[in-house]
Amino acid sequence: MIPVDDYLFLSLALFTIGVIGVLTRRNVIIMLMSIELILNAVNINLMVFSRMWGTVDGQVFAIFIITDAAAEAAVGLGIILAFFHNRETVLADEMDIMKW
Amino acid sequence: MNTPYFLEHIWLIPLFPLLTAAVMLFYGRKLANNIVSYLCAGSVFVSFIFSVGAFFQLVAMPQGERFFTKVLFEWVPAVPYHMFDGRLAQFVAGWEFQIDPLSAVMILVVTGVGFLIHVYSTGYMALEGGYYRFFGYLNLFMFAMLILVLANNFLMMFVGWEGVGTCSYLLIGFYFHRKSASDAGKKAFIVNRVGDAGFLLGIFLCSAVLGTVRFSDIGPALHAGNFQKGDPWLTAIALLLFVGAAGKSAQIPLYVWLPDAMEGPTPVSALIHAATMVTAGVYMVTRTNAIYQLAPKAMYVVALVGAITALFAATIGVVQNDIKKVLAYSTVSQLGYMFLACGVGAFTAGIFHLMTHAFFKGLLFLAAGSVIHALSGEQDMRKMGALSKRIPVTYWTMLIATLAIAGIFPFAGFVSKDLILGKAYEQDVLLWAIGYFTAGMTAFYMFRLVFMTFHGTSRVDHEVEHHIHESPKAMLVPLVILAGLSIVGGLVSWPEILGGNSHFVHFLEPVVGMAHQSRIEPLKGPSSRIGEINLMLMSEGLVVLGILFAWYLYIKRTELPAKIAKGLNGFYELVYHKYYVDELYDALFVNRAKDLGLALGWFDTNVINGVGVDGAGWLTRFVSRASMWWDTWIVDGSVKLGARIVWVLSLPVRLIQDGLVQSYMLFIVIGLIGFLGYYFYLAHHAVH
Amino acid sequence: MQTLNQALFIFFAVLAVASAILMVTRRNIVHGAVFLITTLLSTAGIFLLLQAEFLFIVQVILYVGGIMVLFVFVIMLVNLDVSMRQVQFNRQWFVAGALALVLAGQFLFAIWAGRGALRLPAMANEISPKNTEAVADALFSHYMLPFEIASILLLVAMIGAVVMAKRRAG
Amino acid sequence: MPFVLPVLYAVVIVAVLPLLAGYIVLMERKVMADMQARLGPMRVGPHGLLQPIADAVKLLLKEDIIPDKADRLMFWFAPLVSVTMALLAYSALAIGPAFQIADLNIGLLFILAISSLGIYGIVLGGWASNSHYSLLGALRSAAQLVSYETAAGLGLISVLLLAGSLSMKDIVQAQLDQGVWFGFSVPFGFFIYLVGSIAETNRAPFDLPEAESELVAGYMTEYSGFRWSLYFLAEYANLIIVAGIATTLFLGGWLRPGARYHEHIPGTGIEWLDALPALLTLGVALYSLKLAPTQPVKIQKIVMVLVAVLCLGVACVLAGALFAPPAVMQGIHGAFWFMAKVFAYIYAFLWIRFTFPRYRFDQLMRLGWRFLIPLALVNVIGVGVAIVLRQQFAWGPIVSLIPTTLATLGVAMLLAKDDAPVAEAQTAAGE
Repeated sequence: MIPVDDYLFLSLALFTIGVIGVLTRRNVIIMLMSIELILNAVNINLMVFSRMWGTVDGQVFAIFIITDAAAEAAVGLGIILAFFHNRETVLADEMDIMKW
Repeated sequence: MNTPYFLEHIWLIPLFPLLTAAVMLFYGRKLANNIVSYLCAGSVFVSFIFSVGAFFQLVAMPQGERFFTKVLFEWVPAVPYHMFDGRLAQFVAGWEFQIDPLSAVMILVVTGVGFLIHVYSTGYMALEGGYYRFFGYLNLFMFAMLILVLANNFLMMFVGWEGVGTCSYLLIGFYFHRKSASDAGKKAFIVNRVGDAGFLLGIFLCSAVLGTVRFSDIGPALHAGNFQKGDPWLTAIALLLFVGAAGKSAQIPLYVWLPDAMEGPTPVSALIHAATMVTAGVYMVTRTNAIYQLAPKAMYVVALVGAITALFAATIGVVQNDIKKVLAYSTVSQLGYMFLACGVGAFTAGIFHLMTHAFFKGLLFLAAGSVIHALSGEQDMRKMGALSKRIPVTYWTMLIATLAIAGIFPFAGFVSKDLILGKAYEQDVLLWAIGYFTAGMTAFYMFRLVFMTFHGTSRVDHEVEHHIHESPKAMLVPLVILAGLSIVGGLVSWPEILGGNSHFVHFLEPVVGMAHQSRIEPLKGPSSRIGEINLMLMSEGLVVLGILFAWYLYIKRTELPAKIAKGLNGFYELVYHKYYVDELYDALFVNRAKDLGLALGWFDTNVINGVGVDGAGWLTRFVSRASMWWDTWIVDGSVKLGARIVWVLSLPVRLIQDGLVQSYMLFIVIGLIGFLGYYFYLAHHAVH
Repeated sequence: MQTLNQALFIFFAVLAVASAILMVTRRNIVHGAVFLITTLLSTAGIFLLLQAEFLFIVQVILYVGGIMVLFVFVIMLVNLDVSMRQVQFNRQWFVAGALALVLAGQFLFAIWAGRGALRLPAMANEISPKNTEAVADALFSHYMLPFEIASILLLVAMIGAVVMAKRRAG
Repeated sequence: MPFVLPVLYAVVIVAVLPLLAGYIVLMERKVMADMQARLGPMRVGPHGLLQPIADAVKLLLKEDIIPDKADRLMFWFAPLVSVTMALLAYSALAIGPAFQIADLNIGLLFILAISSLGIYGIVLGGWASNSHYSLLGALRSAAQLVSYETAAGLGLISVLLLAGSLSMKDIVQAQLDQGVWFGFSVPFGFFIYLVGSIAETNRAPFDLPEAESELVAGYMTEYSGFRWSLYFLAEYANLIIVAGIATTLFLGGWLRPGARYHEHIPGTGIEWLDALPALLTLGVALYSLKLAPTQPVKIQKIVMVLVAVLCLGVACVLAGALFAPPAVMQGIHGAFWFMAKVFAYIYAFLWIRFTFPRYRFDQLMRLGWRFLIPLALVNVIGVGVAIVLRQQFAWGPIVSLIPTTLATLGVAMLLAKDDAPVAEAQTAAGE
């Protein structure tokens, strides 16, 4: 019988890796992928808790999260493509037109 | 009891033409000509069938209550108001169809003659542009006219009244690209407005005095309000209504539009400006005879106007050279006859003459149209002559019609006209004399027309000469039918004296019979049979004299007319120019109206535009300049000041904000760590 | 059975974490994508262990079969060789890593503090056949409104993506 | 040991599948030859019966080239992905009431998910070989798969609504209970899935990823020898998979036409259709016996006789099954019917392939997005309505679906009509 903690540790590991990826990698695509990673960590938590309480609510939320991930991927990648068409780069620290 | 089908569905009669009219005016452009003609003529024929059915079912009813109304829906709901005498009344106007002998006769005439003229038009208009448009208008007219004669109250009648006016306007101006035509249309329309104004006032006064606009309530209302004979209110109503009638039926002084109306296509002249619409006035007067019979003065005015119009128009007709103009003036004069009849209280005679007149005058116009058709558009009688051999059918039918209108025994015109003259003689010898003389002139100028057109030597232009041709069957058949009617039309009311029993008059009695209930003595027959016979013989004699005179002038000694014209030059000029009435009206009204328009225009440009609009514009510009200054220096200034301040204060923040997503995320993480740490701190303390 | 589950969990967990690390560290984005796929698949396996078959399928179809395909697409559309030769980590990488680890430590502390408190109920031997229906019921009865909103979100995202990906004329 | 049987099936499938694929290739070549009035392979074995084996040997002996600039890891990895996913999908396929590795309660979704993973094999392979043809082919095929999965999935949903279950077994059972194959009650679902599946397996007329004339062999350009044969195997495995799905969902799975398995007592009440399989195989056996002497070479004669013996054996099994207990009988016959339907479906594929010209890529996309998907949506809605009708008014399973079918037909015509001018315009614009 597996205690919940193992799952939590797993998701924590994935979450941390995702955070590091988002914060440190220059490549925007990899940043996005790391975000997916984070979302997955969240999903694991939802799964395990819904299993713990014996209800499916967690799974429903997971579905919503996946939906959101899909939307985010579509829009984000669209932005990346457009940006790449204009600026010939996918590096995050060259996208600095967000200031003032 | 189950009401007879045709009476129950009386409202269908106007509906058929309306439908086809709608189809024509909306989709007609796409339809082929023959389809158009079948649709339109067909619809009129159907309503003719319905009319016949209704007529017979009405006759089937017992003599006394030959009356039927059908309310389609309540149009103007009951509105209470005070009449002049203070009584409270309801103003109700339903969309209500009524049929009684009078309406029955009218719808028969309208649909019957209308149908014939439709058929005729299919031939006559075959080569004209706007075929569908023409028939659309024509059917619209049929609809309006039927509404007019089937209405059971003034309002609904007024709808029809205006409808026919509009259609006549549209049809007179059918060749709108010709200025004269469109002008004629406008003239007709405007002159009619004058009459309609009187008519409207009459309606208002009627509802104010009698408290009703329903025809079938007028009689009882007169009872209830026991009005004395010659009551001034009633006289006023009658006169106002007569103004309307005069406008519609081209009586002095509002007759001027009818001659010009001849600009329209000939079938139109036949249908609208001879057979049906122009007689609407007569119909209306007859319809409201109950009022008239209580207003002898008004009656006398009607009679006088009618008589004078008759004579006046006849004199003009004598000298006209345009074949349609002659017919037009003769129409005016015949209408004068009818009003004369109404004026002397012989309403039935008036209606009877209306019917016969519809036959032969319609026929005359159609025949004239056929002649014009044959001469490819020529209307001037001086360019005609000796056509009797070339277009025999037209000739014979036209001759019959002429005999009828001249009142030769035993044609339709004879009966009706002598009926009128007989009644006139009883009332007032003077009126009779005028009518009598007019009859002679009528005979004269009508035969002048026939002779100039068909006899003598041909004065036709050469290029026209060699393609004179008899008109197509579609045009000839109606001619023949109408000719037949013009012959036997009189028989329906053959005077007793000649061994007949005037059915028609008796049939109409109940309508004017309201006179019986109201307190004036019924019309008594001619004083003595001898008198009547004498009158007939006298008129016949005069008529024959007129014909002979015409023959003498225009066949025997053709140079004479010019001589005579030269002989009494001034007078001839006067008559030839229609007594300069048009010029007089121009001087009196038209130009004054134009002046008024110019004055108003000047006022508009100089006062309204100059002072009002431009002034306002200048003011606005000035104000806006001021506010602009305020904007730039005060409003913007303050905003800029604020911006500057913020810019200064935000220096340190801008150093952190480097626009890199990841550094922002870094700050998020820092915040997260902070929160978590604070949370743990709290938790820690919660434990202890 | 028990041990089997244990083994499976460990297998999936290790696979997930390992490939996640590789994903973040790889220089070649395509490899990164592949490793992420591996992570997602093993996560799906863990869902299966947690008796969420439907979510397992959703994870595989949507995430692996849909979203990641998109990623691979874009990766192939953008030019790789350049970005492969550039520096992979940005200037703040050290600070960021440190802070991330601090955050992880805080969470770790939290979980460690409450370890053993929560346990899963005994696992049924065969997967319950009702999972899909249960999810559907919850989704379409109790979570109807959020569901609709999510669908609208997807619609908006789709339109946005189309608009952005569309080639500007001229 | 509950999972002995599944493991056995798995082994059988893995062992038999390559052979099957080879023989489908043979079938393909034969059918093509037939349609082109040729004989097709005749040399290797009688009527080329041994051709597949020869091909396999050739492929295995070929040199295995890895391009210089290729990404070795991915290049090695991609084909494995393809073939693995293709084989994995079989674990949920129910070949008969008995022959199934695992009766998942989400069987259909499982198959879809797994086969949708096959795309990675193609994309990665195309990318890894670092060649423009390959990359373009890969992207095309990926786009194509993504687009047509949607349509095909929607086509399947109509059936799921009717069956009310995702498990292959239950779906077949539902068809048995409702007494009609869903292919007949929702023809449009079937049609949509047919087109969708052709596109998903990258077969003509949708074989753009490997359109020889445009990009040599698409994502497989740089592959050769064993890896290439893996792709090949994966492709044909997928072919069988989609055929299996279609058979299960639309053609009644292992049910024999007009099946009434409820009241079957062994040895009695055998309807002649039950006897049909045995008779067929017997006929084949006799025919091949008759052909045997006419073969030119001795070895061919021998092989022909072997074939005859094989068929005879199968015939005996099928006949014997009639007298076995129902379970066994249904198992064996079910397998027979299932395979028969699968091959019929594949035959339809081949037929279409040799009949239709190849689509242009934009036409392909338009067909997918502007025609199939709207149609599929309408169809799904219609099926929902039909189900309501069935529940509310107790209409029959066929009758309730007739209005749906008609409505969908109307919509199809509408779409086709208003799509035509657009197609013209875009073709004119060369878009």
